[in-house]
Amino acid sequence: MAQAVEKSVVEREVALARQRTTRWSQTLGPWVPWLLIGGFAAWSAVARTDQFVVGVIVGSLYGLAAVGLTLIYGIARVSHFAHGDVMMFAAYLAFFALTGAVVGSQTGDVVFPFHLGQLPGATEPIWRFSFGYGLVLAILIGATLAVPVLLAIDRFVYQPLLRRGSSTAILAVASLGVAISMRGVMLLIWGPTGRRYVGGIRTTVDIPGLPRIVADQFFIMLAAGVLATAAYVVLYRTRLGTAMRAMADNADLARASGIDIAATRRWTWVVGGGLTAAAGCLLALQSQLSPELGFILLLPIFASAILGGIGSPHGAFLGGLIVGVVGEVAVGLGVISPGYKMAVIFVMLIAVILLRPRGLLGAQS
Amino acid sequence: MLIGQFRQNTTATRCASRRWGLRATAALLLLVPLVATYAGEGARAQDEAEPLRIAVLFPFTGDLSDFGQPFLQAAELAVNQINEAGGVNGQPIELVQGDSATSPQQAVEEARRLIELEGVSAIVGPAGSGETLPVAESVTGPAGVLEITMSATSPALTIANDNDFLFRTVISDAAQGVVMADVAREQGFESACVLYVNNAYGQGLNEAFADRFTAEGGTITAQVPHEQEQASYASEIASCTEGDPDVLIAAAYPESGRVFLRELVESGDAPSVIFSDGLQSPDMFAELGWEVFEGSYGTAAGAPETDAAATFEQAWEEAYGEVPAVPYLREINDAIYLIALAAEQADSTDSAAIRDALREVANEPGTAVGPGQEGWQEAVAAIDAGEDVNYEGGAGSVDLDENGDVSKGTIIVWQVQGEAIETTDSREIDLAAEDTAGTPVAGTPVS
Amino acid sequence: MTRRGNLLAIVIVALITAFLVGLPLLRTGSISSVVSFLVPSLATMAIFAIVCIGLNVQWGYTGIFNFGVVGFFMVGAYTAAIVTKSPADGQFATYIGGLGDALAAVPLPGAGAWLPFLVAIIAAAALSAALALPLAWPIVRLREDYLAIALIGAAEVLRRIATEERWLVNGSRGLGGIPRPLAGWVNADAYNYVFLLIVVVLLLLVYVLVDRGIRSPWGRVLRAIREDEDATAAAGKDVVAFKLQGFVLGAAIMGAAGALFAFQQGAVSPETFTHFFGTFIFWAMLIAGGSGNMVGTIVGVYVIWGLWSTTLQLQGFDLPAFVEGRIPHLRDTLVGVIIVVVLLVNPRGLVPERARVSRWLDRRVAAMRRSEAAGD
Amino acid sequence: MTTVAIREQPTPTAALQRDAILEVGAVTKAFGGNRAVDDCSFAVGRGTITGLIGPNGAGKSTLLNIIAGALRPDTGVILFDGQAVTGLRPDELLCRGLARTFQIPRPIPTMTVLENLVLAGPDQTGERIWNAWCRPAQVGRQEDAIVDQALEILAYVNLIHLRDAFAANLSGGQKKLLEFARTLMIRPRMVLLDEPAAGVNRTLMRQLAEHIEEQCHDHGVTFLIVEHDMDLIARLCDPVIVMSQGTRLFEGSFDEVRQDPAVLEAYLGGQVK
Repeated sequence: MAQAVEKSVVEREVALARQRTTRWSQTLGPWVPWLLIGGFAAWSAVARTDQFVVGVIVGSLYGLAAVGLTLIYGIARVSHFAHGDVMMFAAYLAFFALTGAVVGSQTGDVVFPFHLGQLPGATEPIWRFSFGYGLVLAILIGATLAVPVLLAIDRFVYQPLLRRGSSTAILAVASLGVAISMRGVMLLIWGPTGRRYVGGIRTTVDIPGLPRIVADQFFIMLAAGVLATAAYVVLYRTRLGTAMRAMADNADLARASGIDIAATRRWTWVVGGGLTAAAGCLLALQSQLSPELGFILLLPIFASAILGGIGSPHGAFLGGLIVGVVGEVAVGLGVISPGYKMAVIFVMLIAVILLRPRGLLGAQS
Repeated sequence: MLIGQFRQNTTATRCASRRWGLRATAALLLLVPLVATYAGEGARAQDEAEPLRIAVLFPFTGDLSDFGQPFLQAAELAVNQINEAGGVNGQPIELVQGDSATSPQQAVEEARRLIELEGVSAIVGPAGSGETLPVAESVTGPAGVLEITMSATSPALTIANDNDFLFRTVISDAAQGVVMADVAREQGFESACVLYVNNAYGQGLNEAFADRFTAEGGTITAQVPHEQEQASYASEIASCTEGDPDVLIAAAYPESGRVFLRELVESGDAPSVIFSDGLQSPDMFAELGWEVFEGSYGTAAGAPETDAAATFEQAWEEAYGEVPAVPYLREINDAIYLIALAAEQADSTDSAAIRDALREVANEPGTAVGPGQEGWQEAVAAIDAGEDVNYEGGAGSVDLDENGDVSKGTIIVWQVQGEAIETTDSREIDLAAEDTAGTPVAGTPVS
Repeated sequence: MTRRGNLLAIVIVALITAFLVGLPLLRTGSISSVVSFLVPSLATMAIFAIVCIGLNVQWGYTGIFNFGVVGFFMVGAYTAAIVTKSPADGQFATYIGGLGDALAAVPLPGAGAWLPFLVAIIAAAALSAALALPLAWPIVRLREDYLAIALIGAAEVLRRIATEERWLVNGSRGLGGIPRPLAGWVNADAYNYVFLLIVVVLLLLVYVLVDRGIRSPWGRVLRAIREDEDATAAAGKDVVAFKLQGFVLGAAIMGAAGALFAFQQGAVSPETFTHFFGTFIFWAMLIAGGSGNMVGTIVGVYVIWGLWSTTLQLQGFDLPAFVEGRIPHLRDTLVGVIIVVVLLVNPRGLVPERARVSRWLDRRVAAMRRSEAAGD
Repeated sequence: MTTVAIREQPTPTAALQRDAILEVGAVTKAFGGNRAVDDCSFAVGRGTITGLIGPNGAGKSTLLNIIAGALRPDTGVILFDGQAVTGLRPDELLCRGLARTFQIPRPIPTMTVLENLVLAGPDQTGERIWNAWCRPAQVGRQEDAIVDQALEILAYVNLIHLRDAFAANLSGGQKKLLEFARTLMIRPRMVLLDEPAAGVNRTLMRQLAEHIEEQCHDHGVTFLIVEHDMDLIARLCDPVIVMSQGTRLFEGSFDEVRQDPAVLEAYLGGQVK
């Protein structure tokens, strides 16, 4: 008798299982987050234009850095807790390239004799930007100099640990050590005081119907857009990108199909690190250079990468935009204190981790 | 424990004995300091012939590191003047440096080092209320060492658990907030918003300003705290200016001021700004562009128009050139003089004795004496003659009440004029007499 | 291997001791001032050792990746403050709690000197644990790096709350005037020694409790989870429940340490509890000393904090201006470098973990070995 | 009730007729778009040694992981001894007497062989920390009993000489044996073995096979064995279930399996592919 009852349980389950494929929630379900996000974006773009614009600018930089993070995580297998400090470090390298300044004493900078600021017309503002071509060069140099530093760190810290079969956690602790050291080096060389590339009030541009936008912010958005597109092209339109994605999917399989693992890993650091470094320089242009900022950036960047889905570059960029906009708009509403901006981002992070751990665009694992 | 011992002795005897040897060595090494205590001699001698040692605990690194060097110059100025004029109890003062690193934890460790290892009788500093409070409560108070802070303005220090060893030569934030409100009303501003740094300093200013401003009939549209390290302050500014206030009160430090003032101006329809003393930074204005804030007002704890203030300024100019627009230099100078005078009066370098004499030399009655070499010589002569002295310092009359606070002080009003910060007004405030608080006393513009 | 490791540990400990004692001795020439300088330092070390034991339970034994130590440490400190203080008078301070007077009035012998503090430490541990449980509940089964970033975020939010919420803990002004345990019973000169004694007794208590826990079947499951969660589950253990227990116990220990820290400092404010001071330092101590080993943890605290203290000593000497103005930065850099170097060179730390820990099993195995040896 | 889109499928009723200890009903599990297990149903008779074979990628290991509670099925139901156990955690299944081994053996590497077994002891009082603090004597007594049991099992599987060796230092076959021994610690009613013969030398394998038979015949333990080694299957298993492309293809004795054209096709097809 009991046997019969149990049998009917099985059969009901079987029937239900076969029915379930046609439930509406399965067809509509995936669209719900997108509807929510799109609705929020549209609403905030109209009702909270100021905060929306700032959110997009800051968010695009979070996004760039998150693309770097997600590549480094997916391919180089490092949970990179030094990411924010790498951003700031690159920004300081660009600062050094531009002004040649390092702190010599407590009272003033020692200025390195050769720097880009000396080039003729390098600091003459272009268009309505506050900076000249010197800064653009400096950012390129800063990003270029940061990459070998990252490669060295990978070569001498992360790779030996990976070879030893260390866990994710050990690598994360190591990257924390790297972060602390980098922060210390920045403090040693440039001191704790905040710096900026160019002083003064920046020119704004008035576009009817939009809030006043600082001309520099156009540059930041443009540069972020160009870099994100370039990253997309590299990842999806080149052999290198194919190799990188293959390695992110399955390193063993990639090795078996003849991909040069070591070279791909190096290129990952070049591409991911370069994006991160550029994001750092642009962020410093938007606000300021400060050694302390690095650690503060960590939460929004990780939130962006996780929101977009770890391993998904375009997801990470989108995640950055969402984190930036939501953070700014939420505190701009005046309901909660601006001090809770990080709390808003934290709540988003937790919500994503719990409700959709693979992120918006991440592959299901 | 017994089980572990048992196992090791029985199972791996050879190995265990070696390990025990190592452990014994480790234990011995750890015992060294303890054993040494009993072998060592007694307490540090508080010899009368010892020179007076004063420590400065300033932020040479960390968030407020910009201030460290000028602060040290102010302290050195006073020490040099006193030493050239004969020193304290016939001995030159020794100045010891400590770095608070703008961190409460390090300030505590440093204070302990200065007291126990450097054997100082008094500490001047640290700069922030967040550091001063733990230092007073856990180090100087229990150890019975005099601590005078020149810049910790939080009202909470008044009731600190300090065994009456904590004093300050600076007036509480309340005074500046009151003057800021007065200035705002005098300029005809009806409504104001406050953008303040979220620490004891900003909070105190915000409260004092808001109370006074509303009492005088103004409207507060928003009170927005901000954090020091932020990529952007757009949302803070937006929340602050949402109610279209006539004036924005900026109570902050240059670190964040640089960023949010720029964003404020760039946002377009910015209201007028009144700055707190933390933003009295020529560097910051130079970077933002002087012309942007031309004519804007600010306040700061400042020098009264007294001989003492003039003496300080003159001495500074002789020693280092122009007096920088850095706050609290006079307060540091006064703190050193007070300690020296009290030590002279007590004829001792013992901290408690100095503390006991401190109010005698700072408050009325007594012959008024001031800073500077001559001032010191007069004071020493008066003390030797058995007279009471009353120190009148560069920052004010520095009368210490029963809590170790000064209630009378001078707040200056400054204005951005051309490429400089000019003092336009100076007002004396007596917080003890509430009804007279903020009455302009010296209403005539200086400079 | 172990012998060499032990030797290295002893040499480093000896070096640190030499610096800790030698530098001040060189400076003052007076042993008694050196001692009175070192006694509070030792108390600080003991407090940090308690925190690190908590972190060791989480990371060293359970493998939970807590980058938010400062959150629990801070919650403990603030809890202790609002339990032991008198009620807020609203003049300069607003906060909830303020049970000190009520507890002191309890009719027990000398209640004022010890009862509020005992209650405070228990409350600090309990609140810290109570916060850890709902926080860890959803995320403890996640990937470890998600957990780490989530805990960084949580600690940041707790710091923000402490800064923003004035009704709760007086906001950014912090809380001063925290009373000290047994302060009424001894005179001020001897107090530092008494406090050291209190802290060391608590350290021993925590040590014994955790040691007993870890050397029991409970600890065996935790270590198994650290090595391989799936295999532990296949051995019939509820992995999530054990991880939660490890995490919550660790958080409670950190909270208790926070309470002691509040008593020692006498004042707490949000600016004390930075990520650097409140989290990274403890990680450096744990990694340097050897995670998964209680003695190693304490050695790590001694070495790193000794180094920290020593760098401060250097300021008493004449150094080039460039170096002098950068000592704290040099020290911060050193902390980071130590973490990396230890992980690379000797990932097990100065005092490596002991292979087997169960005390009952140890005894049985020893007995069997003995009988085997006798049989041969 | 309207039934929608029921595909043609061999009904599981035939299998369910017998006295089954484990029933798998319409289990589906997809990774991304790839259905590793696709509407699979079968039953394992009580007291049998059932083989589960199939070409690579047939979903055998995934199914085993689902049964053992390591993975949660997308749809479907699993009954153990007549009770639904779908989605239960491995430790909850262990309580009910369902143990498993791993394809690549996973003893705790930093623990000794003995410790690995003692760890698996069920219902340990000392696993509650307050007992460890407050009732050490009771914990100690129980620990002694568990150690005795572990020693007994070690002797039984001939690993006693490796009692104090670290699990990390064992050979692959010894690790498999250790895992098998671990399942015995809970006195299981059913054991899932994931490729017990892979990488194991002949001697050890023979030994293992003997143990399996002995446990089955003398103690009534049911075994479900995923295996590629046909010798072992031939020797031990009856019946044998063949899986292909995520679902049950065939069930019968080993001889029947060997002669079934569909099975041959699946294997050859799998190999060609």
